[in-house]
Amino acid sequence: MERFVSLFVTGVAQGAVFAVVALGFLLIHKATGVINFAQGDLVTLGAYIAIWAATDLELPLLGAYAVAVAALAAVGVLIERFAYAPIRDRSIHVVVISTLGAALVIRAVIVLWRGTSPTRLRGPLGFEVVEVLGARIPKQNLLIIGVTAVCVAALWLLFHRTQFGRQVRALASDRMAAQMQGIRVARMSMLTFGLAGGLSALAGVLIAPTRAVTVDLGFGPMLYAFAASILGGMGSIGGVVVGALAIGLVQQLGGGYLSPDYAEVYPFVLMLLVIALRPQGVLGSEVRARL
Amino acid sequence: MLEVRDLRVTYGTTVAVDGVDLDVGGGEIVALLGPNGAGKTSTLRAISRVVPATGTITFDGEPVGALRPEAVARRGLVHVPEGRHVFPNLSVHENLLVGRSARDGRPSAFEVDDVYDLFPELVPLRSRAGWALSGGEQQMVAIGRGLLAAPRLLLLDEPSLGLAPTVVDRVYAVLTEVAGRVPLLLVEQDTERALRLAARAYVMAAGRVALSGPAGEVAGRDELVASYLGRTATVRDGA
Amino acid sequence: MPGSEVGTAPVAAEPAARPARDRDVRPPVYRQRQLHGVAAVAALVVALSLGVDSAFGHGLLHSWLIYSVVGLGFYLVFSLSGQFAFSQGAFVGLGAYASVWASEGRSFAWGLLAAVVLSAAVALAFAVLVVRSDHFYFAIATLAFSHIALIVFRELESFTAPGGEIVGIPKPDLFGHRFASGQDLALLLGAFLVLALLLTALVERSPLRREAVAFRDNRQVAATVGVPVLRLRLGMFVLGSTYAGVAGCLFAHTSGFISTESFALELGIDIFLVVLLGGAGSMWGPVLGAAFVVWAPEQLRFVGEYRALIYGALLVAVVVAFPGGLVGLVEAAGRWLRRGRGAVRLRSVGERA
Amino acid sequence: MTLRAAGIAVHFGALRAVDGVDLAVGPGEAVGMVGPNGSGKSTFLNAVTGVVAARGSLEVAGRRVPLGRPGAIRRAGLARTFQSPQTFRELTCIENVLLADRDRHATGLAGAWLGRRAMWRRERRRWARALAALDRVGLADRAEEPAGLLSYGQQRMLELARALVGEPAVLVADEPSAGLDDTETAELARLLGDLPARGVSLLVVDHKLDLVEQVADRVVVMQLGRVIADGPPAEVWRRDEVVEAYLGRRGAARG
Repeated sequence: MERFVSLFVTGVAQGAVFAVVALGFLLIHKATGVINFAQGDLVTLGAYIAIWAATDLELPLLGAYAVAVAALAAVGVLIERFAYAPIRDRSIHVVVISTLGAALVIRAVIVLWRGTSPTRLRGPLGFEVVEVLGARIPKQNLLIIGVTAVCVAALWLLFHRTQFGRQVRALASDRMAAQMQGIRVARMSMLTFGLAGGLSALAGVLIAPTRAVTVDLGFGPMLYAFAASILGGMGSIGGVVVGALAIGLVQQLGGGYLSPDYAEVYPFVLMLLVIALRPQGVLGSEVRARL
Repeated sequence: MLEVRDLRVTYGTTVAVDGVDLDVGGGEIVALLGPNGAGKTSTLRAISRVVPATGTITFDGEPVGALRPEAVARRGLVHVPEGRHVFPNLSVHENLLVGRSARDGRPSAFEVDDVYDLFPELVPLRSRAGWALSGGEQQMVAIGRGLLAAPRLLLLDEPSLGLAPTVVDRVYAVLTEVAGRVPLLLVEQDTERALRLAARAYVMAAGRVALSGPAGEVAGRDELVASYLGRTATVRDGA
Repeated sequence: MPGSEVGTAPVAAEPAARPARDRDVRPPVYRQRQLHGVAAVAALVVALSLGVDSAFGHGLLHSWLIYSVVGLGFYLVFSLSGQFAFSQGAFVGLGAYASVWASEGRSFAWGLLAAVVLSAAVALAFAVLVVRSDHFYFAIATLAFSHIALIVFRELESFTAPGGEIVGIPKPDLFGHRFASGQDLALLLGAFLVLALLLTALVERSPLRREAVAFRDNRQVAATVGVPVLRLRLGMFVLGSTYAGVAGCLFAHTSGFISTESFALELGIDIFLVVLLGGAGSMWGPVLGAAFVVWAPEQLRFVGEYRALIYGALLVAVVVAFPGGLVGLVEAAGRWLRRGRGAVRLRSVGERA
Repeated sequence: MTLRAAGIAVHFGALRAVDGVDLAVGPGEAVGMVGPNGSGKSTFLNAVTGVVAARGSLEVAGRRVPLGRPGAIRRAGLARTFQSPQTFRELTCIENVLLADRDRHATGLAGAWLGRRAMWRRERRRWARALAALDRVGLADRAEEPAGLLSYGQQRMLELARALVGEPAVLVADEPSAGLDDTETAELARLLGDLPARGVSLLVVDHKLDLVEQVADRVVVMQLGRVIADGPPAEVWRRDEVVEAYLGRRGAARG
């Protein structure tokens, strides 16, 4: 039982981080139709900026987090300006490759700036644990789950209860009609890239305390976020969150009860099965990707 | 209010609009008629800048020919497109709210509640998603969304397209009701209804204006029927 | 030459279908000179393998030849039939491990055979599994596939080795000859590249090319005119992935050392660079692109650790500013030269008038 | 029957674009289909050519063909052209036509690598047929130019050549005259008018009623996803429901 509870909570926490990454990715995809392959490296960069702000600038941890989120929002806007806006009307292949190039640049910058040796980022709760049904759960995991829940709720409200959110969704479903309604598409696209950058940084600072921080930190979460989006049918916030939690749980429970060597594989096997059997996603109805 | 001079739209090597001049005065209802492929929709799209065109377009004394489509909409030149283009993933209510994006601080003659008064059919559908609406309901949402943008001129593209006659009656009843408050440039295949609503009309054939004048006069001309039945040659001779 | 009999053959006897005026019956695509190009590459490889005398130079030459084969395969999958696949690097790895596994205690030929069979079979099984997915879903599925493959290489020790690291792989031997020297290896790899080019050229000079291009441009319309889109899609994917498998086999036996690192994301990025930098519009693109990807880092050595940064920026710059890649630049230069000559002629006509 | 479609229905969400349409076209028959914009004509064509998912049943040249399989439908003998011409711009004109040839022998890898001799032999015949098809629409001179360089009207003609190359049992043309000028339309009418005599049945959707009258012996009128009239043109134009739905009351005066 303890083992199950422990694996379950870890799975939910990991899934929650994937959900935050996936939401950023979904945001850009919905507003612009683009798949942003730089999302993973934005997560990594966010964690490194937080480490820099906490150690070199000696800011308090929450201040460091805020710096990371703000900086990554700016980086998101830069990517939009340099790697997306100039080629918006070109083939989707070109746009995807351009985001890949942006990912490569970010990765190179991180290596130049912080080197390749692994570092750590403290969590605000240190290594404290709490006992739940006999299982020792790191408080960081509960923090991740809590922050993600708040974040998802805030995003949901933003999308469904504000004019900005309605405009993003309008833009996502019909670009031309959105323009005819006076929605400023260029500004919206910058804003969504910025918001997605901030979300990546948040995912970075949440996940960094649970593992060693290397330049590959964000790559796995990005892949799982892709998988989560596919499970969720590339559609709603709810679908993506459910998909991400499923990914986290499959990974942890599979790793715990089957073979830990292949823990990383199970989510992708699940995803490939979904693609094979129900290409529009478990919860999705219709796919409107531009790729 | 709206002045279009020598408008040309080409797709590749096809000339869709071939030197059209067109005026809409303040408070006027103008119909733009003609058969399929005559260039009506392209003319409208060129005015709202969603397709590239040459020529000059002046709105309220200001040139708008170089603006982005969203900027044109924000000046109050609002386009209700052919095929309605209701946002499929937004509810009826949200579609209407998005319509307010183009106001840019202008006072609006219509608020969301006014649209529900005009189209009481939409009230029970408030939270239904756009994709789940029938064609007629979508047309009502599209018109309502256009009215909420505080339009100074509403460009309406084929509001009767693909709708059952009773629904067309409803849509035209509402258009008649708002006609006094919002100037309209109406593209329509249903000649008769359009001419009943409009004060003036232009008839297009093969990318050019073949005929124009007060609605009553246009309705009496044989060229109108001829252009609809594909006898474009007759129209050109007359033009 | 397979196509040589065409020029002299008479028009097929179908009186009703006979066009009004007499004309040559060869479609223009079959008039292209791919086979001359293949011969030129073969000559270049021989010249380089004889001319290069340093181990370092041979290393670069080997990398170029292997990258070219991988790139050619990706040309078939990505450029010609428009399938956005991240799996090419994984198939290089699969070929590498399969060939080491099968050739252990046996000859290189067994390894090569295993690489071909296994990469083709796995590619087919994967493509059939995800056949209902399109575009973005397919891209993500291939990304997941390559991630799974890497983990399997690392963990499935009975097939690979502990941690996926294998050292001391013997140099290839064929027909009783062991290709141990740099020069021998260059000639062997060159032979494989020429074979790959030849097979690609034959596809380019066949109805398959037009069907692949039609499929890439608009698969729905292609289906309505009767192009067998499913067969085409699976066939091109399997073919291109098999090229990658063969290249992996060659890589393992040339370098003598493989680890999962060799087939990680960096390889995937390099493959994109090879095809895009070279120019996705032509089968010569990957050959030029591979030369650049192998040669440029050595020239960029003085920039040291900024290399990766420059690479990424280059990738963005190429797709933004030079969509045609190196081949496009060469063609543009050719057009410019021709136009220059044309302009001179025009002017002289004007003077006379 | 050359083409028999029964109970064809297409739904987009709550919208019934095509609502149970039955249509049969006999051998050598030419049928025109008209109706207001948005009445479901194009969607019906997309359904019977397999481009959109639909319910119902389909028979081409006396054989049952599953819906939703565009390739199988084309190979069974139903060819089509599109509302806006869909040519492959990067391929040459003749390659565009070659794609649609019914003889598919030696077009795969086996032909490219092993059966080169058979491939060339077949290809020469395909080439001659394609050239003849291009000649019929007046494009033989442009055979080796990329289709992207053609004018709009020529692209329509190229599409027609591509549809006709395999001697299909039935040609389905979606607004073939859209965007054509008068001389081009006349040429098109001549080409389409010749088809029934050559054994190709015709189903043509168009807004130019002149053209429809000229080529079709029977007219089907659609409205709101259903067939509301079916018969000889002169008779159909006089029916009240057709006048109401399509021509407008004034249009009736002309008859």
